[in-house]
Amino acid sequence: MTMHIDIPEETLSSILAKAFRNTAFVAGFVITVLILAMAVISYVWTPYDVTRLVISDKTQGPSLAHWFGTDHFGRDILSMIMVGARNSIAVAFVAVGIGMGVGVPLGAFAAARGGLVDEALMRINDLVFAFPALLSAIMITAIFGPGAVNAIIAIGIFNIPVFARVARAGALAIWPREFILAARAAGKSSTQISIEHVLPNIATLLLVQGTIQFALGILAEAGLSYLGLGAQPPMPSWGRMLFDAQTRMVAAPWMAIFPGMAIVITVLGLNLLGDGIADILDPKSRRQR
Amino acid sequence: MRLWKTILAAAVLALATGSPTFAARTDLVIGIPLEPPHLDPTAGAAAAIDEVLYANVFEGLTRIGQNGEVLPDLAESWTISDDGKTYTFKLHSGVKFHDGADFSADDVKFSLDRARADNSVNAQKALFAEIDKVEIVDPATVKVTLKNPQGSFLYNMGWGDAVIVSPKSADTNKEKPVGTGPFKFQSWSKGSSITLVKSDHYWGTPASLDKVEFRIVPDAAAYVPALLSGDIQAFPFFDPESLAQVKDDPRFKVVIGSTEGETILSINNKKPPFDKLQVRQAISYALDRKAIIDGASAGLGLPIGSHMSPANKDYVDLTGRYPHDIAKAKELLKEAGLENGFKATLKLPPPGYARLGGEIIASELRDVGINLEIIPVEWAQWLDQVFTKKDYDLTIVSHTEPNDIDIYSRKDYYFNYDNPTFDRVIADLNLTSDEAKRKELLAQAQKILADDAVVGFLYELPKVGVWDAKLQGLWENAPIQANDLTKVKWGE
Amino acid sequence: MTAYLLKRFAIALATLVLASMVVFAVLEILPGDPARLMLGMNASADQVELLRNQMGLNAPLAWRYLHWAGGLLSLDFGRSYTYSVPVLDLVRERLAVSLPLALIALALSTIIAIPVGLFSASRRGRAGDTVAMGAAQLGVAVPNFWFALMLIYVFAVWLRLVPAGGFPGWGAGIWPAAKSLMLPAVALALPQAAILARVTRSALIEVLNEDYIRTARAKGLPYRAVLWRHALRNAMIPVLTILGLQFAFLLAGTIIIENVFYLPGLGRLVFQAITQRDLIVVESVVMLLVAAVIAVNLVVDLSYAVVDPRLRSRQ
Amino acid sequence: MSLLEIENLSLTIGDTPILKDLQLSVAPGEVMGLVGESGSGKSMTALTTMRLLPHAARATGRVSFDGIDILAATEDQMCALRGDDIGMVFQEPMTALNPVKTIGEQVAEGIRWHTKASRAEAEERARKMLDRVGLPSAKFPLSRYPHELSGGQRQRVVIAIACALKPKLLIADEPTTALDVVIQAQILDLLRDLVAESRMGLLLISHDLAVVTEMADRITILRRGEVMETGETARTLSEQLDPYTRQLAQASMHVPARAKPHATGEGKPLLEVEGVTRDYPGRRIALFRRAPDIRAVDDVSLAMAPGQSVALVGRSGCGKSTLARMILALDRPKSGTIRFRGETITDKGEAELKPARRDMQPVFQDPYGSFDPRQKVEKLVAEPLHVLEKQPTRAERREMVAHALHEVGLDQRDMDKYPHEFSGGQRQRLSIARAIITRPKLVVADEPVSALDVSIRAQILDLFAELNQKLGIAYLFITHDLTVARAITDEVLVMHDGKIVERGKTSEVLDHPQSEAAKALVAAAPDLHRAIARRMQEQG
Repeated sequence: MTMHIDIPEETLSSILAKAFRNTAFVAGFVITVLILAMAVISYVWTPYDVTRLVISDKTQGPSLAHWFGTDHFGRDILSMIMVGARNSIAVAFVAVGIGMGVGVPLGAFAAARGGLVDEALMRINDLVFAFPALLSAIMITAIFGPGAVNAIIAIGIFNIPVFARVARAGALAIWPREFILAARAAGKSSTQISIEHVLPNIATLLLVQGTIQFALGILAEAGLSYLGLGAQPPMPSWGRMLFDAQTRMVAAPWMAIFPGMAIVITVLGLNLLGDGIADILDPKSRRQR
Repeated sequence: MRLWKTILAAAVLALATGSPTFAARTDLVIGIPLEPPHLDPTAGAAAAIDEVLYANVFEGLTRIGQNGEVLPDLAESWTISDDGKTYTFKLHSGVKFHDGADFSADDVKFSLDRARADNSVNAQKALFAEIDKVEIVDPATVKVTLKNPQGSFLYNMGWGDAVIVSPKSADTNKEKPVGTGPFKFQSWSKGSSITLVKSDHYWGTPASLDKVEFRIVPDAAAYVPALLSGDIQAFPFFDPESLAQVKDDPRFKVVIGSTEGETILSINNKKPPFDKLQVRQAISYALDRKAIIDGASAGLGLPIGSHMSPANKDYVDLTGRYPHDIAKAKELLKEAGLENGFKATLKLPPPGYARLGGEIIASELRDVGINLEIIPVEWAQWLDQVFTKKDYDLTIVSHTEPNDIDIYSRKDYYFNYDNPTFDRVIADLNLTSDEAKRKELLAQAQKILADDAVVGFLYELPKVGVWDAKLQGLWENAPIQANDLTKVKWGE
Repeated sequence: MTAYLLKRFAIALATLVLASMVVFAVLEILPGDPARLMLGMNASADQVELLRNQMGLNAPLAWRYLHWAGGLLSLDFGRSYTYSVPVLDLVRERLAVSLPLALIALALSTIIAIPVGLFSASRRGRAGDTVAMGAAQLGVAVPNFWFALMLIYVFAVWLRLVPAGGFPGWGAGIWPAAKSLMLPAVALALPQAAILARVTRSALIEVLNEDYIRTARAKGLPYRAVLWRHALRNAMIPVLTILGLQFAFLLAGTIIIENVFYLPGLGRLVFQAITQRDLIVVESVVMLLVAAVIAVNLVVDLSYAVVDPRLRSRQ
Repeated sequence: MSLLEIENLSLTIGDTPILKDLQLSVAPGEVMGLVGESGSGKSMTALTTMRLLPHAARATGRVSFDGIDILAATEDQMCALRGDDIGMVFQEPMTALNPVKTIGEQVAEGIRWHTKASRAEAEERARKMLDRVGLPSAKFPLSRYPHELSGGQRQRVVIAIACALKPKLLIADEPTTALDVVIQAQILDLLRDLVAESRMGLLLISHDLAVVTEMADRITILRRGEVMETGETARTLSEQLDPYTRQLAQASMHVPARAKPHATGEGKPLLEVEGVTRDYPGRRIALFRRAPDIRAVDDVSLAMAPGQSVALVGRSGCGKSTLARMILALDRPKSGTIRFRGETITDKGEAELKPARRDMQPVFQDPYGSFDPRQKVEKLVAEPLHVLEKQPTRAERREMVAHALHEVGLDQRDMDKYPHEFSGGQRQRLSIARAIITRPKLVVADEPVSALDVSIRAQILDLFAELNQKLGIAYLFITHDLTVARAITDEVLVMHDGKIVERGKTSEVLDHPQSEAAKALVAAAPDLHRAIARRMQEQG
């Protein structure tokens, strides 16, 4: 699938000016920064200690003492969301890191080399894509035991083919450009060219895809921990909180609403950020969905 | 605009009428958490098998009633020899299996011999260990001779694993169970439901329900919506944590009963530092049973001090032995040379009492310096790692079999507990059938387990039953793992 | 055309064989012994060994792989350890739930998404577009199991219009069965519709910038005719790609929704099989799903050729 | 009353002004030429007439067509006009047709839409129209798809679509710019016949003065949205009253002053190419059968002396670019050898090629595509230094870049800017700076000026000439434009279907070509001198 890339022609200052007029970017940026701040603060301070169980004030509604109310063990839901944010973001971020770290070089290499190598990589990509992602993630966590690390690996593996495909499509659109021929005429090897010329030009594309996979990672982690395969107690996770809230929906609806909102807002923020970046830096590039 | 309104109204009406009507009903849908692996109670330990089939489809010589009492079943009456070794059972006449085969003494001999044979796959083979020989006196009379007198023999014959099967259908019971009960098997769609219908020629008082469907609902989260929407009318084992959603709803009846389930924090007695008595006692002191019951079981269930359910007549209340005392626990740890605590793992099987109880206990033990890493496991992994390979530090499980205090005397049982004096008490118990003597021995056994703090005794698993208010006849307690529907009917 | 067809078919087959090896290898290292699970707590070690032999668990690795793979071809997936019933019957029962659910969800998603995508592409930048895309943005962000919860409590518990879960089986009549699939299908369809709408919109906007659209307008066609006759068909390829991905996801990715609505679907069958270490079921069903995904991709590839003549003649 | 009358038309898109008080008129049967460099607003004039402007466009003034006020017309009225009374032909034939519809459908669609004719009737008329534009039904049935046709053939389909309903006015926006010289001549003839046949008014838009002179009765010169001059073609271009018109005309005919070719006296040839051939695999038509290989370069031999300036001319697709790439060792020939300064380079690995690369560098066609937008000029111009044995230090590197920039007439400070901060002409200067930084012996320039506007093209050709004098660099110019070859080179090689059909002194070959291909090329190439002379006779 060829990618139409019209390389933008702006200086950094004009990009920043354009950025702050782009509503999607601003909204996405603000939300993402808030969530990150919340996660970072949680290392230092949370309204209540999430590891302390106070069974006496179990399932209390939102109040001045507990803004988001308490859960079935009497723990403060706001604190758990803050610490849970740390977990969701860490899992999704590292998973995207794995996807990019392995996928992008593979894709760029396949585009540079072409021929059999390209064909082979595409077949492996098809193979990994053929496996249902969620089901395989469950198999992986079932085999190696649940936990945040295994969730990262499970989600990370399925990011690799996505980035490989995006990097390859992007690189294939750059290779026939004339400045690549000029670089070859200057005697540069295909790896040097990939690093110096190809990667910088598909960086925007990867950044945008990165935010999307980051958002999908958050959803995947929530799904896994909903099934009890993500981070284990006492480490709180949003998906787990939703699972616990389910049996108490009618009696304690706040236990489901706030973690659910946290997931929605984080994913929304990341997607808006991705849209914003795409519109600003690479208006005509068609983003992979 | 008017056209739209009529279409919308019609659609809502069509949907509404689709929901179940409430005429005088003879059908019932019961929700059960686990799906039985197969339908032959004599070839598997899974509680789910008995929950569907015991007393409904299969019957034994005797039957255990709602309060744990032994009642006559296929055996109308029996006489016991003076030395307590020979039992002569008088069988009901005119009894037929669901496939039309006649029931007679041959079936009893076949069933008992099959269960105690060497290559038998019966999960409770120990129940038949004392049987010496089974003789047919006449088609309606069977004589069973034991090697030694066994006080609990009649009770044992009431277990699900001891039901009477016909040689013709024994091998296919796993798929198409054939018994003598008031209901006969109709269909089983895997992962979804098992359906029984009224048996047309039942020897006893016929059941009042025509059709019963056991709907498999593994996820506690789905219990409440199913009840509220009328999909399922009864949950004999409801999730205590979801009670808050239904307890004030007039449409439903909440019945709290008792079970034989001792919920315990099992300890691997051979694995250091748990081999030291002070460490085990420190753990018992650190446990706050009230908080665990409130947090993991919505405040339902009685605390226990040893391996006996308060519902049992021989129960001795030893909960006072280890009151919740963090200072005492820390002191004991210091004695054991572990004043700055230690790390250990806590493996938790799927049920709610384990997963919720585990988090509370981990937090309580953390207060005395014992840092637990929680490892959730599925039943398959629990059986493999904990039960068979004993590769665990701590775990939480509820032993729901009745009268099972003798498990602490079994050789390679997963507690890794070996106490000759305790074994002797159990051995004596098995030989005596005199009630007073048995009560005294059971009290002694319970005291030893408490003193040795073999495990952390938590609470008796409550039987939380929730069903339609108009439904009558369901059991309040669960002395054995069963849903006896023979007396169940829709009242007004 | 045939060259394009055969090449895609050969690749699909190679991927399938490779996948079967990966599945078998992965499941061999799955801890836990199914025989012990079946016999429960009190069975002795030799009883477990007896059962292991009966189930052929002790046979050499290669033999078991070939036996299993051979079986796959003749649709004999072997017998399930836990249910001791041919896996094929199990799968057929579960497919009767998963397949219609996937199809209804896909249909719902497509019916909603394509018009929305078309609408906001033609009104690019104006109010209609921002609202539609804002909603799509939200749709993508909602975890479908959370949305399912909300649906249950509104439509099943409060309004009591549709059952809160469970599946009465097609035997109980088309209408009650379909009704029980309605909420799960909506819960699944929402995020997919959101994604599909965004893709349709961006594909259409891309096409509307092409030169041949200007030629068509210069021909005198009004905007609406240009959109339907020229733009839509060209935008089909990216839309088809996403539809293919979505159907594959809907078939296997519905585990959580099946759990929330306790539907006896394929996803839950595999999930329970994993927890009960029922290797034969896990292997067979995962292979079935992988084969389905590969087949769907093949169909999508072929549909490219139908939509775009350039692919038909290309090597 | 003329067919199309445009009076003081002003147009802005967003807040950028495009047209200011434009005056233009086209009479029935008359060909009006609209000439201007890129960015002069000529295409926008056409789109305003067709009312196909982007949302943010605001037009004021009067545009009347056949008595109808275009600016005030409703969209439905415009839809009735477009394709029926006003036809339009666009610049880029490769993307002008809908790839997923057959050519028959796309021609018939306009007919059915306007005349409500039946499907069969519309297809019948479409068939006739395609024959009329030179696409006979034998080779071009209605069921063919655009991707099965060449650029020229697709432009004929676009013309068929525009003229299917005998419009009163035909607007042609750069109809032949993207086409090969020979095909360009054929398309222009077709347009001339169609216009004459049904007395259509033709508004011909182009940046090529020679093309407009050959075709147009009257001419309007446009610069930055303002009309500089308008009038009879011959008189306007010969009298050149307006200074901008004079500058434009002279730039088109400019020939840089070249002193005696830089004789080096070194006997050894700089470049020797012997018997080089290169094939491309044919398209796969069936499972195991593939169309026969296409021979792009067929047994070509040539030699170049140091300091020599040689042109390689031919129609597009004749293999000249492929040959250039093989000379630059960016592509390997199937057979034959290439020796550069005595060293054969066709069999060497990338590492061994480094010394050869030091002495030969390329210059490319597209000023916007030949620079990586993410890097500063300093790094881009210094890229060839990568080939040097001893890598220069950062300071030495900056000094060499500064020197190269100075030689091509750019400022040292430009070193820290990004490529997008330069105009097209300046970028081509950067491209040349990059080529000469390693003091190469040979520069291979592939269509170096064809993407530039006329006035800038002249400056760049001067720069090439100057560098040849000063640095003794040999040039191999690849071009389809004979005026460029004539202006800058001593020798010329004419290529056709992969073979070199004629070679010799540039002026001799181009004034009286011998081979068939060279003759066709010279005849078809628009030449401003010839066009003005012929136009003068007609208009007296």
